[in-house]
Amino acid sequence: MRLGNPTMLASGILGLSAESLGNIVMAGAGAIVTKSVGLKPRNGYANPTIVQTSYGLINAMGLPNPGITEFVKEIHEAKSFGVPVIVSVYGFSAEEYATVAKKAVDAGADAVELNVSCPHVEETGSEIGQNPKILAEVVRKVKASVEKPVFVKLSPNVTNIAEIAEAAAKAGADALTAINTVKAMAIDTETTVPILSNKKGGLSGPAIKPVAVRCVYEIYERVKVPIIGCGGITNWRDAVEFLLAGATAVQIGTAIALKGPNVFKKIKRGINAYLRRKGFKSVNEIVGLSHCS
Amino acid sequence: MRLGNPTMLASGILGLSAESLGNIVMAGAGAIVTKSVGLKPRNGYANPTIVQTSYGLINAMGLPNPGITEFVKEIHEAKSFGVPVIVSVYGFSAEEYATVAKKAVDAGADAVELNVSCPHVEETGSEIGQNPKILAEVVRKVKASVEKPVFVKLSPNVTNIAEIAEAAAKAGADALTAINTVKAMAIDTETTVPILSNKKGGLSGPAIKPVAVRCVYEIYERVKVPIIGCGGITNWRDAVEFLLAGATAVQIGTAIALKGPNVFKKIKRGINAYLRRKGFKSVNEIVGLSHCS
Amino acid sequence: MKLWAYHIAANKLRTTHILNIETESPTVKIFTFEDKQCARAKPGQFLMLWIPSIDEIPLSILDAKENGMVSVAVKKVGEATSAFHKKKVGELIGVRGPFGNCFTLKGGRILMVSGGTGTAPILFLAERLASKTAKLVFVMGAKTREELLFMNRLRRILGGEKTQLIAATEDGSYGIKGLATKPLERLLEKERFDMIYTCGPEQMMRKVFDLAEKHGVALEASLERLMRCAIGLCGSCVIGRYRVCKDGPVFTAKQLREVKSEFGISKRDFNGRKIAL
Amino acid sequence: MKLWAYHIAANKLRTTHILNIETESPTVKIFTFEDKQCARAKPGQFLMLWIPSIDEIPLSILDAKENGMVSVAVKKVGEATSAFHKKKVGELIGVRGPFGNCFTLKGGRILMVSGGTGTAPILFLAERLASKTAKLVFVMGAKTREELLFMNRLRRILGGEKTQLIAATEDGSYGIKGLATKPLERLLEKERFDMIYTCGPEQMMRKVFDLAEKHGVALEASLERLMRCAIGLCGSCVIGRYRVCKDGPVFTAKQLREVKSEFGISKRDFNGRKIAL
Ligand SMILES: Cc1cc2nc3c(=O)[nH]c(=O)nc-3n(C[C@H](O)[C@H](O)[C@H](O)COP(=O)(O)OP(=O)(O)OC[C@H]3O[C@@H](n4cnc5c(N)ncnc54)[C@H](O)[C@@H]3O)c2cc1C
Ligand SMILES: Cc1cc2nc3c(=O)[nH]c(=O)nc-3n(C[C@H](O)[C@H](O)[C@H](O)COP(=O)(O)OP(=O)(O)OC[C@H]3O[C@@H](n4cnc5c(N)ncnc54)[C@H](O)[C@@H]3O)c2cc1C
Ligand SMILES: Cc1cc2nc3c(=O)[nH]c(=O)nc-3n(C[C@H](O)[C@H](O)[C@H](O)COP(=O)(O)O)c2cc1C
Ligand SMILES: Cc1cc2nc3c(=O)[nH]c(=O)nc-3n(C[C@H](O)[C@H](O)[C@H](O)COP(=O)(O)O)c2cc1C
Ligand code: FES
Ligand code: FES
Repeated sequence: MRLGNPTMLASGILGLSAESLGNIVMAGAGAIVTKSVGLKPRNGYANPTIVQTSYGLINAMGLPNPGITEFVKEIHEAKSFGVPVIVSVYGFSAEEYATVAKKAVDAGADAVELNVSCPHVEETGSEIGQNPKILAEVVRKVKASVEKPVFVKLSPNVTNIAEIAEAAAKAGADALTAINTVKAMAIDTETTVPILSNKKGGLSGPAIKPVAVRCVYEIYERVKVPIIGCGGITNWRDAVEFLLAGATAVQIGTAIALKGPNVFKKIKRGINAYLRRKGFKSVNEIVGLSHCS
Repeated sequence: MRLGNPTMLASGILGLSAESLGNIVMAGAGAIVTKSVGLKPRNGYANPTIVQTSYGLINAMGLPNPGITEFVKEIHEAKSFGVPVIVSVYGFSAEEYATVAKKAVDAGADAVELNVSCPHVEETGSEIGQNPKILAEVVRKVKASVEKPVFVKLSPNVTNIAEIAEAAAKAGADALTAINTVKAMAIDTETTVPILSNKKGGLSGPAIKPVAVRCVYEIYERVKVPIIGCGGITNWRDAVEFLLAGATAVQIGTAIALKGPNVFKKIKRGINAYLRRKGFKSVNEIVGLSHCS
Repeated sequence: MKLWAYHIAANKLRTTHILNIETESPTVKIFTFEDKQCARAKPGQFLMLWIPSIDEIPLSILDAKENGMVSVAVKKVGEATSAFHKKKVGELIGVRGPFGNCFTLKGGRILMVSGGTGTAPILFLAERLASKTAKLVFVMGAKTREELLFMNRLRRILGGEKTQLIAATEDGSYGIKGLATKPLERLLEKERFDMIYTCGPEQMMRKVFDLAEKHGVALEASLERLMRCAIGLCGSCVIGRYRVCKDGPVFTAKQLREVKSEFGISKRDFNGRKIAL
Repeated sequence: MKLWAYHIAANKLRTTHILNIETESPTVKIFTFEDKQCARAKPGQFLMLWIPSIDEIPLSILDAKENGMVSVAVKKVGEATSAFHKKKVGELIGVRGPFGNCFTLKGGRILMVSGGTGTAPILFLAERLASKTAKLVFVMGAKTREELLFMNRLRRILGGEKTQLIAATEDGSYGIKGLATKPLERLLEKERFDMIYTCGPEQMMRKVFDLAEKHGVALEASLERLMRCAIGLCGSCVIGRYRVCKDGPVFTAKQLREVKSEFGISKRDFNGRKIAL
């Protein structure tokens, strides 16, 4: 899979409709990742599904999605935008992951990203991404059923992310995305109740960037597969920091709310200007460079 | 142990000298926790030991401390300030924890807090706080050697903090402090090197508050021992949020750099005004209140 | 960094007490509360209103006063709005916002068309705009007489010579019998308008749009879609390539032409699937 | 919230290129670079200078110009300062700051006493203050003639009638033979001063302080302690109840009286233990 530039849309951000994915491509993204899609439709949780904190967002959407059968037409349409389309997939069993992944690839997905790290839906997400054995089985089943690259999106809510990364890589993951949101919550002091209808959710945005950089750095020390950095990137400096830590590409989510979709264009240009100024010929030359020191 | 008010100084903040602890008492803290002290002196890491990020700090001091034998005189002096003195203790084995704790209590400590969660020193801290079995042994050994309350300071860098909390509680912990810093790092893009001399460190301050609140909430759901909330508290609303989540007291660290030592007084007053306005008679009435909804 | 921190912080949820409740119709109540930020809102903007432990719903801003007072008109249609209707003065609600863009404030010859609670933002607009217009015709539709909203306030603005208030009820209990779009055809044939502002049921707005296109009149319509984040991130509210919460809720005729296959026809469900309106 | 975000952000590490290097003495070099924030520093403030992959050390600000240029004078004493001395123009360094408080800018009859690189902040002060003083006497000490710093710049400020420059070298190779404190006793007996400013080796400053106390003259001294965080959090830099990085580095005679048992006598080591100076 080749990217025109190392920026991608993160999963769950405007990723439910092909047309809004198209907008993100127009805004400069090198690839797009869809909202996580499962076997059956899900309505997600009641509002509030998002809390705006001072330095990030906490969300517990509850994986709303129309199910893969319905979603196939959005994948078809998204294929026309000329950048790789990565379909994010979740399931409640290894078989479900494999079934959904296969349907996504049959519909034209250039890769699938396994969401094994959603911090707020039970029985999928974290329960899988926090357990190297279960995770390995999911990855193997998906690898056996699709011929396209399989990315695994990792959770930071683990004792040792490098260990989980290694399990995914050994099971055949073609790339690792790090990180999904950090489990968090907010309570309103006046009403004394948790704000999110689901109570707990996942923190994204600038607040988690130092945690995400550390995760990428630790994974790079341990495994050889490409890493896609994600978490709190809002400008080109943040993106370069992830590349230096060991990521070969980056995903951007919350920054779209902070700076608008053109953040992709700005980051892309900023990275290029940086490479030129520093005399590097390509992104590859700086991937993992901070480990040399 | 009785507190005049539910605010305490967090460990490692100005906690190496009795006189600066005295200053914090003057500034309104209801109790003070010392810097973590071990059996032998440690110089800590070379600078940079701290990175100022936009929404918090990343530190890797490397546990500089003069060792418990030398520190005894600071404990003696700190006793004169009229608030409980909690000595934070670390060790490289259960025996070491017990030895240091005993010396601290003999010197007058009103309680000890076991630092089993330092994210940047190998073989102590996280390695212990991330493993329920090892942690339980440390707690049991310390409990067997001192007659004062034993607090256990938990790491957020675990898959399931409630499980660790339960192990500590079952082993006899009298209270649980949550949380220590979140493992993080920062890389300078111009020089392409990690900034901290230790490369990785721990994130504190406003950025981690939503994570800390979630940890306290999860622990409260699982164990019955008192919880001391810590992480990113900078104003009374933050403090109340922790109390509602299940904490009976709070610790404050990074906010001292942001708002000065008088942050204790302001938070104490703010909590009192809140209780009065809402018709609560004491802090106890709001501890864990958000769980009722 | 500083700016974005401000940006997120500026929209943070805050709680406030309900200060006044008025019954506007059998199904609509007006709630007033203080909120400095929403008090700076412009006509067309909306807020997210949190009914603690129940739901958070988008509501158009009806009034935003310099003294910090903000009002919303809420129609009881389901769980959240029913729970809201049960609230008493003094109870706490949460507010985020204001969100979205606003109507342009055009002078000249203006036609406004509203239906149901869609009247709220149009009334807000009319009150700000009335003194600047050469002509102002306001067409409002409702099922029945007692569901015609804000009639007193509208009569106050529309008392002058160059103004006109036309009401239509489906059951004919007041004004013209039929839909709000009924008097429009004749109005547009008879008179030249510089701008049509509309908010209400989307099928109604679609008809207004088709008429405006036919007569070559500029138009701005305020749309509704499922709102979750309200900050342009989650994609729940999309119509075509637009996010209603961020690129809207007010759309121009030009934009609506782009989304003709959806506007007045379909929307996205809670799970993101397109369903008929 | 907004303010603190600013506060932390304002002090974030940034990298900048060394623009100029001058050799001031066999052991001291002056480095100049651009840094908008430190360029607003006042005399007495310091910055944290990062030598990438090596160390981060506190340095007094020597010059802070309106055009954004900042200078520091660095004496080679160990690993970090040696690595710094090896840097060339164009290489990158990191900067945090400015930190700490500053000297008060008193007019009247002023006595300044400096030793070694402690001359840097005092020179900065002298340049800002010279035009406002009724009398300005500057006493500088060094081991030997070639370690007397900034003599040319000092002569420029201290050329006037109401000014005086007194140099003392331990080996007598220039000026008075002996410590900088030697000429002080006579000066203080002969003349009345409104304020003494001092920076240099702490034992020297202690002597200056004792003399000032004896003669009842106000004094401000800039202290050095082990700096790590520089933002008043880690406690590495404490003297008595004060944090040198935040409550200092400039202390008044009144404050120094409180810490008499430590000032010029002991400091805290890397592990926090008190050791003799
Ligand atoms: C920009 C905007 C402005 C609005 N302004 C007003 C107003 O001024 N006054 C007013 O009474 N109503 C307004 N609404 C509609 C109002 O948000 C819904 O009536 C309310 O959410 C219904 O909630 P419920 O739980 O009572 O009903 P439910 O039974 O949950 O839903 C009834 C219908 O309301 C809509 N709805 C439900 N939840 C949402 C949601 N989160 N976002 C959008 N629509 C939803 C759906 O179409 C649903 O079928 C506005 C909606 C939008 C998008
Ligand atoms: C507020 C302040 C202002 C200063 N201004 C200047 C100045 O303008 N010019 C100048 O040359 N020097 C200045 N210093 C001293 C300078 O920071 C030290 O010389 C330098 O840190 C030595 O580092 P090193 O690795 O070369 O030496 P090392 O061999 O590591 O240490 C030599 C000695 O330097 C001191 N030192 C080392 N690290 C630190 C540290 N992190 N913080 C404080 N002291 C330390 C200790 O006393 C140590 O014994 C200042 C110090 C402070 C606290
Ligand atoms: C509103 C919202 C919805 C999200 N939905 C998904 C999802 O469906 N699948 C997934 O893998 N990650 C999801 N995420 C996580 C993001 O893809 C990303 O990992 C995280 O937000 C960190 O990146 P950021 O700080 O750039 O937003 C979601 C995040 C947000 C804010
Ligand atoms: C500079 C610094 C040093 C710290 N040292 C220690 C320590 O020695 N022992 C410990 O248990 N925690 C230590 N901590 C963690 C704090 O006690 C606290 O758990 C953490 O900073 C989160 O709280 P805050 O956001 O209020 O700072 C340190 C934190 C900082 C910023
Ligand atoms: S409501 Fe989330 S993008 Fe509009
Ligand atoms: S250097 Fe940390 S408190 Fe002064």
